[in-house]
Amino acid sequence: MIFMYIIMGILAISIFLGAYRLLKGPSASDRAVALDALTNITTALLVLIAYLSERFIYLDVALVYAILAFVGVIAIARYLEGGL
Amino acid sequence: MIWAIYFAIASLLAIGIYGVITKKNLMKIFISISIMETGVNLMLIAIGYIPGGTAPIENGDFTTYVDPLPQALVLTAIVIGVSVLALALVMVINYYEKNKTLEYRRLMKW
Amino acid sequence: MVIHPVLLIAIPLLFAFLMPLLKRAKAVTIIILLFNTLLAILMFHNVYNNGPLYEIIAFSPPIGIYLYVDNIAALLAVMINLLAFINFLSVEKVEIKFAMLYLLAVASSTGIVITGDIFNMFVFFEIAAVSSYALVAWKRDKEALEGAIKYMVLGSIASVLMLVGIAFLYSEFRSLNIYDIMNRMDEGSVLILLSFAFLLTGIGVEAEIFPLNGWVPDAYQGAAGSIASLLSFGPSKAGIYAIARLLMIFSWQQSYDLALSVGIMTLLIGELAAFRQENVKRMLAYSSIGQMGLILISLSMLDSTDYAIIAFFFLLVSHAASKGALFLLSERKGFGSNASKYAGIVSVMSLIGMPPMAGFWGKWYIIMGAMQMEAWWIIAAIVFSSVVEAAYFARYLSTTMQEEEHASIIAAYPPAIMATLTLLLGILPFIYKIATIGGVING
Amino acid sequence: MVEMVFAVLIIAFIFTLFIKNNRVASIISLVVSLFPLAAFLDWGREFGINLISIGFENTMNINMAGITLHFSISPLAWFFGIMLFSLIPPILLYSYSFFSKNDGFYPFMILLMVSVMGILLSSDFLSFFLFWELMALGIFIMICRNGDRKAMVRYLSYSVLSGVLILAGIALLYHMNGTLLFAEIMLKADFETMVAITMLIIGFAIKAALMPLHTWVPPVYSTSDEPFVAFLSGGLSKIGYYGMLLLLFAMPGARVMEAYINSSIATYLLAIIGSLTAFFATFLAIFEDDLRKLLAYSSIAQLGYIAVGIGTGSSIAMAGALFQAFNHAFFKATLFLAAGSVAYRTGKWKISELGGVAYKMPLTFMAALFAIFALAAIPITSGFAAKWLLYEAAIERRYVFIAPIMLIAGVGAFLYSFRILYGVFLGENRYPDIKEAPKPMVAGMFLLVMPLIIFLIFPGYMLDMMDSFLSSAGLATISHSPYVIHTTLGNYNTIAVIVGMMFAMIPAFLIYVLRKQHLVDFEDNFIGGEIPSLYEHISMHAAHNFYKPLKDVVMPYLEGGATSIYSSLYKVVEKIADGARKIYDGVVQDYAIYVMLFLLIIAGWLLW
Amino acid sequence: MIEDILHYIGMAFVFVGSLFFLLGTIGLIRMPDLYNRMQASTKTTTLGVLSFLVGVGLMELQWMIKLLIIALFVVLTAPVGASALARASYNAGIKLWEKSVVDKYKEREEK
Amino acid sequence: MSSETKSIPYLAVVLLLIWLGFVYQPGISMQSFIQELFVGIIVAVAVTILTHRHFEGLGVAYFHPRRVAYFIAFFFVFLWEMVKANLNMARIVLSPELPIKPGIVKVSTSLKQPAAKLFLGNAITLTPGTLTIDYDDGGAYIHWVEVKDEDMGRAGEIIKGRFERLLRGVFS
Amino acid sequence: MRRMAGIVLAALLFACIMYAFTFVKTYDYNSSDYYYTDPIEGGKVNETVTGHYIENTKNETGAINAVTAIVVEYRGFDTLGEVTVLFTASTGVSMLLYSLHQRRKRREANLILKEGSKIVLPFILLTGAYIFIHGHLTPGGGFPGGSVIASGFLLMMVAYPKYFLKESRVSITESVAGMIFVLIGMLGLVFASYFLENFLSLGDVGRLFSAGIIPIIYIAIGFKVGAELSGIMNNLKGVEE
Ligand code: NA
Ligand code: NA
Repeated sequence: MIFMYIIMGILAISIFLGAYRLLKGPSASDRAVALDALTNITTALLVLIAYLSERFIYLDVALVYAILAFVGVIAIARYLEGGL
Repeated sequence: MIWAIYFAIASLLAIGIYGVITKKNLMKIFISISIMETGVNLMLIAIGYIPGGTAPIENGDFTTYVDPLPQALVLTAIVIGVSVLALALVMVINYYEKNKTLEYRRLMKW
Repeated sequence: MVIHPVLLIAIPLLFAFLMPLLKRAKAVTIIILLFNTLLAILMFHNVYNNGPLYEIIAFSPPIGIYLYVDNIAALLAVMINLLAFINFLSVEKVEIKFAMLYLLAVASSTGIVITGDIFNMFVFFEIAAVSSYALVAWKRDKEALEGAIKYMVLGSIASVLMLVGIAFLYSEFRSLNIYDIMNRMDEGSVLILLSFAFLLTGIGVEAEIFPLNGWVPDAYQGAAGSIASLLSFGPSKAGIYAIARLLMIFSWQQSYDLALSVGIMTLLIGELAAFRQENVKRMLAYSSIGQMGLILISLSMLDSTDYAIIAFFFLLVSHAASKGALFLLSERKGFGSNASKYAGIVSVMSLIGMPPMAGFWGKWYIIMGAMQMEAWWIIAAIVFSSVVEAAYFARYLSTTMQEEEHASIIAAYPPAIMATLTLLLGILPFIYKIATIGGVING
Repeated sequence: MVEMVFAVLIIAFIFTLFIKNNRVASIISLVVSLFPLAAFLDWGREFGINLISIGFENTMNINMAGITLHFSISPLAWFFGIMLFSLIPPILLYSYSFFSKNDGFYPFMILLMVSVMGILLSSDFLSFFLFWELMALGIFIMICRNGDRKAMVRYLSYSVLSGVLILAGIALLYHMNGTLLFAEIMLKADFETMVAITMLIIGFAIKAALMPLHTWVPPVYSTSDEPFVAFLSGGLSKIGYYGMLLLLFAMPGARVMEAYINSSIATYLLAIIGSLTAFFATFLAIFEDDLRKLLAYSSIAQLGYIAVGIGTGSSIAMAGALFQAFNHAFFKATLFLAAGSVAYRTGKWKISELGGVAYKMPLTFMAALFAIFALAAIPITSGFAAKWLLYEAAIERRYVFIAPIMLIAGVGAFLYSFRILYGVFLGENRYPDIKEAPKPMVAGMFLLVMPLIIFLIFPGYMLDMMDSFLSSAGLATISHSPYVIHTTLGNYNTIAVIVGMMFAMIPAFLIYVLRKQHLVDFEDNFIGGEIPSLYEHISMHAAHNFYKPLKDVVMPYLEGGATSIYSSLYKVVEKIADGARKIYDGVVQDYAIYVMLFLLIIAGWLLW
Repeated sequence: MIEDILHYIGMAFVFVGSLFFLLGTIGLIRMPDLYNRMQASTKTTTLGVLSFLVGVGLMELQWMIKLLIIALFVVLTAPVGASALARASYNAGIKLWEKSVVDKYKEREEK
Repeated sequence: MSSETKSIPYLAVVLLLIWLGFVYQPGISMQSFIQELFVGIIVAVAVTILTHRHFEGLGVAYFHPRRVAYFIAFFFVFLWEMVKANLNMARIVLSPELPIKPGIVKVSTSLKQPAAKLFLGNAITLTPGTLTIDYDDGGAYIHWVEVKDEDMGRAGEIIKGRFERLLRGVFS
Repeated sequence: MRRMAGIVLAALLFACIMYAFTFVKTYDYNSSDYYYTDPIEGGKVNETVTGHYIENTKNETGAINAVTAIVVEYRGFDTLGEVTVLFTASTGVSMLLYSLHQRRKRREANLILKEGSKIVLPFILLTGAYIFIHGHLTPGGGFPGGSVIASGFLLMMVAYPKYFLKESRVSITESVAGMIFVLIGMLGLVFASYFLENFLSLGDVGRLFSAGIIPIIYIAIGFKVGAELSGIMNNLKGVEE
């Protein structure tokens, strides 16, 4: 269990660092990059939650999240370069 | 723990209403409303939360589930929020086309 | 004969979904609305003879949702569908999407009225609101957009507040069924009180009560005549009925006092604002606000006098029909034809409260009720607002009478039919029977 | 049978709505208007006056589930019915030529007949009110036909104020008595009854154009069609007094009321208001250049006398009031129709633009002349009898304030009558090319003059008609024979009066015969040392600024009158309204603020 | 027995994965310009996810298939996202770090 | 039937396999599995019908053992490179003086098929230190944290490593 | 001024909500405090609403997922309304964009994105289908499934400036799916006694083919939501030239 706390602690620090970049920017692209990194971390976090609650079906949440996050990042990217 | 969530809910609602009242950019107004919606969705979840409960999907081992009803309500509320946001977006696009600005201006005189 | 109120909602939804495939939007919509009107009338007949009607959906309440139709709800269903039908006749060029949105607005307004579940009511409110936003913006010009956006901002805030109210209510009762909650309601705990405040504010935006009705003038001004008309007899009336239900749930003296003071403010401010208004639709919108205040006053007397419910009914119906007619007429500068003149005068007279139009009975019973309660300020407010109302409506008539802008037959007759309805509601005997819930009114 | 009359009228109403041809519509409505008249004449036997015998039922109940409307005839209603319904046929006859097409005049005249009949026959407050408002609606639609904004706004505002006050009064009476039937309502001398009565009387006073509630009258009278104004002024304005009489003298508890009337200042107040109305309106009429407005003010003034009669409350006063009402109905209708005829031919309304019409329209002039005599209460007319009764009542009661004021107003009436006579009909012959009014119009006017002549000679018949009302109201009847009225102060003998006043006719006759000598030089046309300016020289007219010196003295006091009080009140309301309108400033963020404020305030209030 | 071993290996993977997250986000903070941040963060975190997913799969063997599918998806999409974002930023006018040695892309733009 | 069109059934098969991966869950019964398989076939075919046109022109040919072998080789090489490069990146990020020398270089490629280019680009991107920004006719533009050589050919050798050769095998 | 008002009102709202939360009681769905009364029959019933869901979802609806059971069965009417809201919004969007012809130049995406999205698209669609088909067994359902499908199309639209969905196909999908939902509700009225009542056999709980009408409705919702969201995006993108 201690192991899991450690993992969660690391994830929390990572999320904190990512969030810092997300809020600080300075450019919109920086925020997008931070967001991209954060979505990866969040996907992992969702899997971790599924593992901790021992619910196999929660993995679907992570799957859907990964898809939506990807499309979201792409949409942001295309918006930034005027492709929308 | 639950108080952190309560705090987040109240903050989201307050931030949202602050945004609606003070922002001039229409898009920001609607984003503020979305923030409020997020707050209220979270509120529904928080109210349905039962300490130690997990998702109300039967798998034999668990005896405590959280209240499933608010979750169903939140599902509905989210979809409604998205719908309204989509429509708002279109309205704003149209508004922009007509007025060439996203700044909210009063056009009608009384 | 078994009546299924759920069809009032399901059939329009089905055909709204199917409209893009069916193509013949106008014919389909007219048939559906007519069918719904007949169904509503049958339903009313049934309710009137056999008492309130329940329709369980999927599971019996409060586990599932159910529809609960009493006298007034049935009447409102008839009113909304009938007026929607008449109003739709006036639309000359029907686009498919317009017809879809129209049907959805009508079905959801009916849904608000007949549902017995608070969250379901919220969902119907959202359908009504979203379709109204789109319909208000229908003309796609600057005014329409501005009106729609304002409506949208306030409507969205309202829906958030409504949800907060529902959340508090749910946390207290762990049930969403209106009648279950009503049965278990006793003293107002903090959460219940707050829930009432949030629900009242949220629904109040839709019901156009002061000061939540900032969107009203702009939306009505921006919308096409037939849409303004729809808004005035559809969602807004359903909203005020929802407030009636709210007062039934939270039936404390405090709530009624609140409704009374808000009602009087709404009445006075609406009428005064209309008094100085030159734009016709805007004036009519303010006047609607005033009328909503009057209706709210009648609701505030629900607990104290038997007249209140009758007054409520007459005010609601008369305002719906006559304001509908006036909004339709507002599409043109002047009345032109005799039918329109007739419609204009009868509708105005009903709003002012002249017999034998239905509006008169509203004011009559509200004054009777106020007398019974010995609430003089209500009468004073009504006297004052009536005179103000008369002044601006006379001004309105004097301009519209002079302008000769002729309309096509399609556009000319629906307002006249609505006006006739107002008149008939005032003079036909059976109406009293419907309205008189208890006992003989006159010595 | 009552049902039948109503049915005929309603059918005719619907029928005439769709007839475009003026003559057909006119004939239909003329025929139809005879039905209620016949019914009322028939009902005379109930009150000891057998004129015709048809056998109309005189009660009717309409049942609408839950609500019953009760109708029956009462002596008071009968008197007013005879008065109003005999006005209508001549007016309709007149209209036959007056209008060129049927654009709503006839159907709504018929609707007004329905409403009048309903008001008069109703014996409960609900039906009374329903028909009262139907009348208000009919009048409004008539005003709408000409679409004058000021007239419409003022009329409708006043009418709704009146309606709502009456409604509130009725509701209060109902609340106290639990019934709406006239026969069951007991008026008590308590505060609430007084509030109810006050509200009702204010409501009625608006229709009766009592000052200061009269300001709707001039714009309405001056912009509507003459035949309608003739009926409005001659007939419908009396319905307000019918209401007052009904309330004060025809309800159970009238004994209480009588005691109250004798002691309280409230009705004395009515008399004072009536006399002041007569006084001020007379002056306004004197200075008015628009013929129709002059007649409007004159109407207001003349109606004021009736209020004096009701307020005084003795049987002589009541007789005087009713007599005055009856006379006014006919002479004012005649005058409006005559004015209509003049305008029909000349197209002018300004007295300063008219003149010498009598030379080409002698018949119209004859009718108008007789009406003017009645108006000015020159003793050879029935108008004198009525006013004589009123003076006498005031003197008998020792109303030291009212009697002199009425006398001054009487002199004033003479002054403006003279202006009509001189400015319109006599003087410079400005319209040498016009013709006499069409025959139906002339016939209509002469039919209206007839009753004036009848009651000139037989004032006793008039008192006969009032007797049953007076006795039912608990007042003493006045002893009389057809020619003579006996009162405490002396006898009024028609024959003597007529013979005596024949001499007064001579100057009038001379004026008419020696008309050419009256084409005066403008230099002669000033009174009191006022030097006419050079501009006035050019368009000088015999009746121009006729009473200028008097006007200069009186007008400053009149100008601060009701109209300006109302307009400043109106300005205040406008300010408040602007404030209300500014709440809706169009800024959506502000609206959001309102929503939150509302939420938080009610939340706070509820939690308190 | 084998399961226990796999479990511990899984834990190691999970731990390494989370370290990669940490690494990536540190890079996100430390790197001087957008492109370098992207270099540091996007891909390190992607590897982190992969490692994490495989680790959990080893700890809970029956979940492995679905976790691998998720991993496959992430591997396929993460570079696409990064590439799209990089080009978008370039097109949106985000400059390279001033100490950058070469910019062939700019030369191509100028062509 | 072109080789492109022949790849369509493979799309369906791959989708079905993924589907089965989705629906597999601990303790699934045989009957359930058959139901899922049945539905999966329908879904896979439906999705294939909906999307196959996008696969034409992509250069994805049918499965040949040789190609699969190349792909597997590519995959492991890629994994190895990725881990290696990530460790390198860790060194850079964690070293206090931040030893970087960034820039955008151009790298030519002999790969023709769009899918091959995609895989190459992705592989390059995922190995930290390099990031594919864009392709044009001449080759790929790559952002490189430590530019070791600005020359197109030599830089390509360093960056592409073994990927290009393996991918050529996969997509030949 | 408005800023001040905003701060004050937001603070008050915050305080109000926090104050309210101090009164929120921990819910125990076995507690008699929350026993409901039957609105039709009247009288207290010895269970709570939530308790009923937890206890009876499986045998009453055949679904494992209580949320799904509530969304599709117990409160299916809400869901019909919810679908309608989305439908309404999508209709409104297409109506309002009907007049806007955006012909602005869009930058092409790079090869990696273009080809990448082609390859990812089938995977995303498959996932979407998986999610809404298994709504009664997993946390998924029609709405997330539909959103995933729509996100697939969104990806294509974003990657290709000229990629448009055929308006007619989207609209037909929407219509048919909506029709199926309502018709199933009505069949409940015909074959059982209530609108939306589950008139099919519940089957073996936990299998794919179980829970009667729930998967059918969820599939319809999935298609409908997918079509509607895609349609909204399609419309937001502009009008096909
Ligand atoms: Na990603
Ligand atoms: Na679900």
